[in-house]
Amino acid sequence: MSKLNKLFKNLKIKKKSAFCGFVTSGDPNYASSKAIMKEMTKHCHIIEAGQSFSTSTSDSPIIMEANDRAIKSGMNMTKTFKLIKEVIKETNNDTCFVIMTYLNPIVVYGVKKFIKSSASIGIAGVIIVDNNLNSPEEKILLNGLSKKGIGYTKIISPTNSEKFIQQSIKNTKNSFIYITTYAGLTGSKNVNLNNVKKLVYKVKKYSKNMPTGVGFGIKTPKQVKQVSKYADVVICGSNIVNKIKEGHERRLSAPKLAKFVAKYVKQLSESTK
Amino acid sequence: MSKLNKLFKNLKIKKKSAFCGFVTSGDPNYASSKAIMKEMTKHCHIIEAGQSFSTSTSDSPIIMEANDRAIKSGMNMTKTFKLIKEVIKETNNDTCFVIMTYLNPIVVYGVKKFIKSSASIGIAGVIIVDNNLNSPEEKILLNGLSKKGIGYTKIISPTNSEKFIQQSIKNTKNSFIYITTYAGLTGSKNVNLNNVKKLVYKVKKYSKNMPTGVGFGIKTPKQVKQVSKYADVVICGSNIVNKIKEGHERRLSAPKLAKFVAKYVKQLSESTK
Amino acid sequence: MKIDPFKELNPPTKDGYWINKKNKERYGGQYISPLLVPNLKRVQEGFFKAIKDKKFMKELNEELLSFIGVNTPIHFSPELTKLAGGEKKVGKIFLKRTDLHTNHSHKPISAYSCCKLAKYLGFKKVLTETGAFQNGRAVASACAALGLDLDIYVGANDAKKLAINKDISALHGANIIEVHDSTKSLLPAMAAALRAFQSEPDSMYIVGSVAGPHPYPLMVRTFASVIGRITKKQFKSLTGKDPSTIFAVCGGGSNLESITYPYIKSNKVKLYAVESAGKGIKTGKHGATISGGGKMGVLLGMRSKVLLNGGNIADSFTEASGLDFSSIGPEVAYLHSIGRIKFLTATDIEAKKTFMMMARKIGLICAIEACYVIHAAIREIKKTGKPKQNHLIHLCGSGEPNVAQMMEFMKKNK
Amino acid sequence: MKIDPFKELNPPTKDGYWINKKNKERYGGQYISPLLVPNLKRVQEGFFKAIKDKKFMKELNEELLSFIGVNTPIHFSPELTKLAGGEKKVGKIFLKRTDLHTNHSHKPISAYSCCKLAKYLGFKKVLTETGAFQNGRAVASACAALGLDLDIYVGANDAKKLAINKDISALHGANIIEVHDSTKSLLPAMAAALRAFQSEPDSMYIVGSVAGPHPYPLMVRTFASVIGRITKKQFKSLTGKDPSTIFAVCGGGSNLESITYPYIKSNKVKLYAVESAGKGIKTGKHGATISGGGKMGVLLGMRSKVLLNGGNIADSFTEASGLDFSSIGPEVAYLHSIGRIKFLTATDIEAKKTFMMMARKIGLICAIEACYVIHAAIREIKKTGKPKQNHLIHLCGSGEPNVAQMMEFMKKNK
Ligand SMILES: Cc1ncc(COP(=O)(O)O)c(C=O)c1O
Ligand SMILES: Cc1ncc(COP(=O)(O)O)c(C=O)c1O
Repeated sequence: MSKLNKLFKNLKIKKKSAFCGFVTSGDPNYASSKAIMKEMTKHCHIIEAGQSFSTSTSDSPIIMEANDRAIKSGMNMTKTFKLIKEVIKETNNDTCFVIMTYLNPIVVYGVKKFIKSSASIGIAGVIIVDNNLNSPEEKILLNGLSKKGIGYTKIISPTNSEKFIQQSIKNTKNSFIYITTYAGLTGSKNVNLNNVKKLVYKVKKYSKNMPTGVGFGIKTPKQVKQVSKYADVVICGSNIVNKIKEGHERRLSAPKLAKFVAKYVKQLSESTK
Repeated sequence: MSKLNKLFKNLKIKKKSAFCGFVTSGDPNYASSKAIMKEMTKHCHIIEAGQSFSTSTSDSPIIMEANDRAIKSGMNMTKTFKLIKEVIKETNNDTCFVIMTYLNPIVVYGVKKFIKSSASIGIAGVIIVDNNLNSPEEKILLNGLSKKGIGYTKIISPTNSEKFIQQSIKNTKNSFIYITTYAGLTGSKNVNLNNVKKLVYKVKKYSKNMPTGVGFGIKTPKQVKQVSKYADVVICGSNIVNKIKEGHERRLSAPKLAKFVAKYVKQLSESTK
Repeated sequence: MKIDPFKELNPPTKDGYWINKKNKERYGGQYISPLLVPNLKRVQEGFFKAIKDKKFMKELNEELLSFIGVNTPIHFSPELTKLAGGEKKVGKIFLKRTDLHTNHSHKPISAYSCCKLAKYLGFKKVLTETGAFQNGRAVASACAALGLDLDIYVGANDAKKLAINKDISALHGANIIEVHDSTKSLLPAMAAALRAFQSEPDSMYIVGSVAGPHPYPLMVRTFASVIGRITKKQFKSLTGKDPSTIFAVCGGGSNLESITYPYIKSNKVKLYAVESAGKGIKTGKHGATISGGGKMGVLLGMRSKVLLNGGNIADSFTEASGLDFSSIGPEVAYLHSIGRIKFLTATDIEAKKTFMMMARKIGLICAIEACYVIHAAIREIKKTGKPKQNHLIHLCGSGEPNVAQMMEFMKKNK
Repeated sequence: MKIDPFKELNPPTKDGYWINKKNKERYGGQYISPLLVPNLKRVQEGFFKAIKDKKFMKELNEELLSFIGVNTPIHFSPELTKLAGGEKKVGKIFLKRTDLHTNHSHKPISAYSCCKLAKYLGFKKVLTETGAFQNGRAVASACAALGLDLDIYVGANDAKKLAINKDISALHGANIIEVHDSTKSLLPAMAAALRAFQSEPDSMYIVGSVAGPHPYPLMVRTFASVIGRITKKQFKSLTGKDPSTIFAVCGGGSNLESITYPYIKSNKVKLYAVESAGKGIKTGKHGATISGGGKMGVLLGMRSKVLLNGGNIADSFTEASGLDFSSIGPEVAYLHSIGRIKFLTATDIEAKKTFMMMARKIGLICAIEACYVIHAAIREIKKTGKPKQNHLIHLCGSGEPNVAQMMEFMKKNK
């Protein structure tokens, strides 16, 4: 059974939702990022690690800045794999690592090599923001990753059509489907609970057992609590990244920065139902 | 007999050429200009007084600057008449005053009024640089001035056609015809003696008794001497105007400026044959 | 696309006068120093020879079409029509897109044609003057294309101003000569160019408007009338008839004559010229020779209406450098005197507001000069337009040279 | 003048791919966040509906003719012909005068057409990006004309540069948004505009070249091909046949596709694209995606050739801001991969020298972008041209925006 499926099975028994924290891999630099992720594993069921792409077409300004910091500090796909590998080795808990990225870094790294590296390191899942449902790359990645038991997540939003949602459910394997609370950029608007409810019910209608992850704009413990009533995974990103920025600007050392961020993550995580 | 004709008759008897000095009327201002002209009457048979026109299409930069000085000091046609009238009154010698100007100042002053004023003051002749041989204004001015015995001078240059020269001779009445030593602006090139010879002979061929004035670029006593071998009138302008500028810039008082300029004019004048 | 041959509809006398038969007033002529007579004769004879030379005219027309791009469109503007009161009330408003020429105004047509003539007559060099480098740029481009040298005379004060067309003239290889006489502006620059012509008989002088001694006013309007000849044909094929009214701005009068000339005998077509009222006619700070009470004078070789200051020429004033001229072409003055062309005005501030309106509502960056005519035309059409009429406004140039000036205006008026 | 209807000669798959049959490589597609899918669907369906809507197309064509002025001339240049070796050796050289459009480049055609589509589809606002404000100005003008609001995204570094087209965009009323991401240049500005599209589904995104996710590359070349359709007709009537060669500069590829598209199935017509070699391909400082060894990547929603720097996009470098792009339109990359379009390059210094040559010898102020193609074309024609051939160079813009840069060059090289 894949890592994510195992997680969802356990949580189902406990009737609990999972908490997923997003960070940009290598933000603000390799050492600090590693410390942050290690610390976060204590509070997150899932860590979504963003592999930066400078020409991202979907990230909020907050994440764009994190991408800039990571790229400037020399991050790339190879280093991201190395970083996650080290974190997994050194923490030895069940936290699932999901790589979030764009297609170009994967194409340049090599699609086959990407699947192989993900598998050998123990990546739990992959989200590729700009991979089209019908693209030839979609089929290769979906099949390749699934064969290795790695999760593949598609994103849907309130403005997507029924057909698109059904297809996205089909292409989501060994993982949760990612529901955005609104159509827009991460962290740019306010959570619309109504949207969340509607989309979660819609997904469950088409696929009773598909775990649902909900993200975009979830910033407060209260919001986490509300969303976790409907969602199997609550995803927080922008505000965690903002904490990293804040601590980095205050020139905190890697361990201190990690603690500073983890404290906030803990608050969020503990609010899940 | 007109003033200029009387002058030429007298000089013919003496076998001498006339000397004509050009100044811009009111340059650098009314008082100095009056003093200069008064002083110049001692050395010039003819004084050509330019009535400034800011949009002159034929003057050299040196004369353009003199025009600017005169206009700035408030000169206009009325004041030019007043100035010449006072000079004539206060000097009481035979110097002939010729007004050199463009058509616009005359048109604005009023053509008839211009003729009347010229006559009443005792102007000896008029040169209108831009009056076309065939213009309606030409006929009126030529006839009107001739009736009052005031001379009317046309200008010809080495590039003019035979026909144009003949017509210019016809339109020159009670005065000398003005021959330029080259085609160009006053004071801009070097005297071409060959041109002078040719044109003087040509004029004499068509009209044996037409007095010839020669001007443009005559700057040194030597040139005056050479030109006066052929011409009935030798006309110097730019360098006299330059002396006025020099004295004015040295802030000479009106009487001193007049003496300074006249000293140079005397040198030139004495070089006529 | 073929350009209709030129037809002489309003010949001057052989001395270059247009004569008002009623009051016998004469406009035009050739008031110049005798030293310039041979030069002008060469130009005059050459011009009459050239326009009868089929090969010359064929080549010229081809080059005007493919190099200058004279076959510009006529644009129906629903927005301007609406602004003037709506089609049902006042008819339709059209724009002749002269802004789409190479070098972006009407000037390049006569500039190129005159330079072509200069080359035809064996001149190796051209002399011209400029105020805001509209004419300077147009002649510089033509001289580069035709392999002629060029001296551009410009008033020292004008030369100091930053101007994209000045730089472009320099890029074309023109030699720029600053004139320090008098007001150091357009008028002394014109005089200086004419004086240079007197000193350099082997160069040909070219004037930037329908002004100067005979044959310049005649020559410039004859060449420039290509715009009107094309317009006449286009407008007929677009609407089935001639326009009811034509509006053009008027500094010297070249863009006015360029579009109206072929219509001057078509008495059903009302012709309007728009002058710059500057800060307002009453303030005395304006560039409106006709509407501002100019008198007959003799200037730059021509007899015409002039803004006078005693025996000298009064300074004109307007923020549109292309309209900053204290006189007007003699044929235009004549056509006004016989009542054929009506004169209107617009102030600088009205023109600037119109520039913003055109940029915001029509999507066009118009030469500030063109904004005077657009403003006055809409005002006039609002007042006198009738249903089913078609009104034609000459959009005589594009507004790149005015961008800095207009950015300031926009910032102040936010 | 009538514009020939568009014929689809090279359809992509329904997912927007052009597929090289030999090596199975795909170009194009729609690689975007799922959140953008509905927006793109609305544009895509709207586009296919609009180009089949006769009323829409008739109106559009009329406005392209009278507002943009697409019926620009083709100019035979004896001087360029001579420079390339003479008519007897290499045939004749012609210039397509796209510089004579409103806003002075090819960009206004697709900008206006896309804005017209936006209005047709009920959008009230447009989003676009720009580097040197060529596209910004073109879209700003169109939005003003059509009454649409506009946000222009521009890299903060680009926004700092003095640019007449930036000021003109502001005069048109555009809202200019500075992008501080990444290199603060065109690429992040494009990404930012796409991201804004995701946040503002009621606005329509418009791209400045034949790039971006499906249907943008298809849509832009379809609209822009008006230039080629008119050219094809004009060239036939001018010379009796198709040109032997066509040369166009290539940044993203819109001006290249705009003129070559109608000829892609006419195999006798050789098609050339010219990229900027910047300081020289070998220095690595260039903007030549194809000639500089770009690899397949996925960028801004499309699969195409890209200059890469690891998993990120490498900075391109060239002094021609219109060519400063690290990728190339997918259809162009496809046409190159099947050998239909040949690629050449010219360096920045060669382009600047060509600018001066054009200003001095031809009398035209060309967009610096156009000077790369003129240089490379003359070099190629010199080498391979044959008697009786006709060569067509796309003069894709006029050079007002380059004047300051070229004045410096002139002063340094005196
Ligand atoms: C665009 C434009 N329109 C009009 C004018 C006025 O000239 P004219 O009255 O001769 O047409 C100028 C002169 O520079 C100009 O540049
Ligand atoms: C005049 C001009 N030519 C060419 C280009 C390059 O664009 P493309 O390669 O899409 O034609 C640009 C882009 O701004 C441009 O302004």
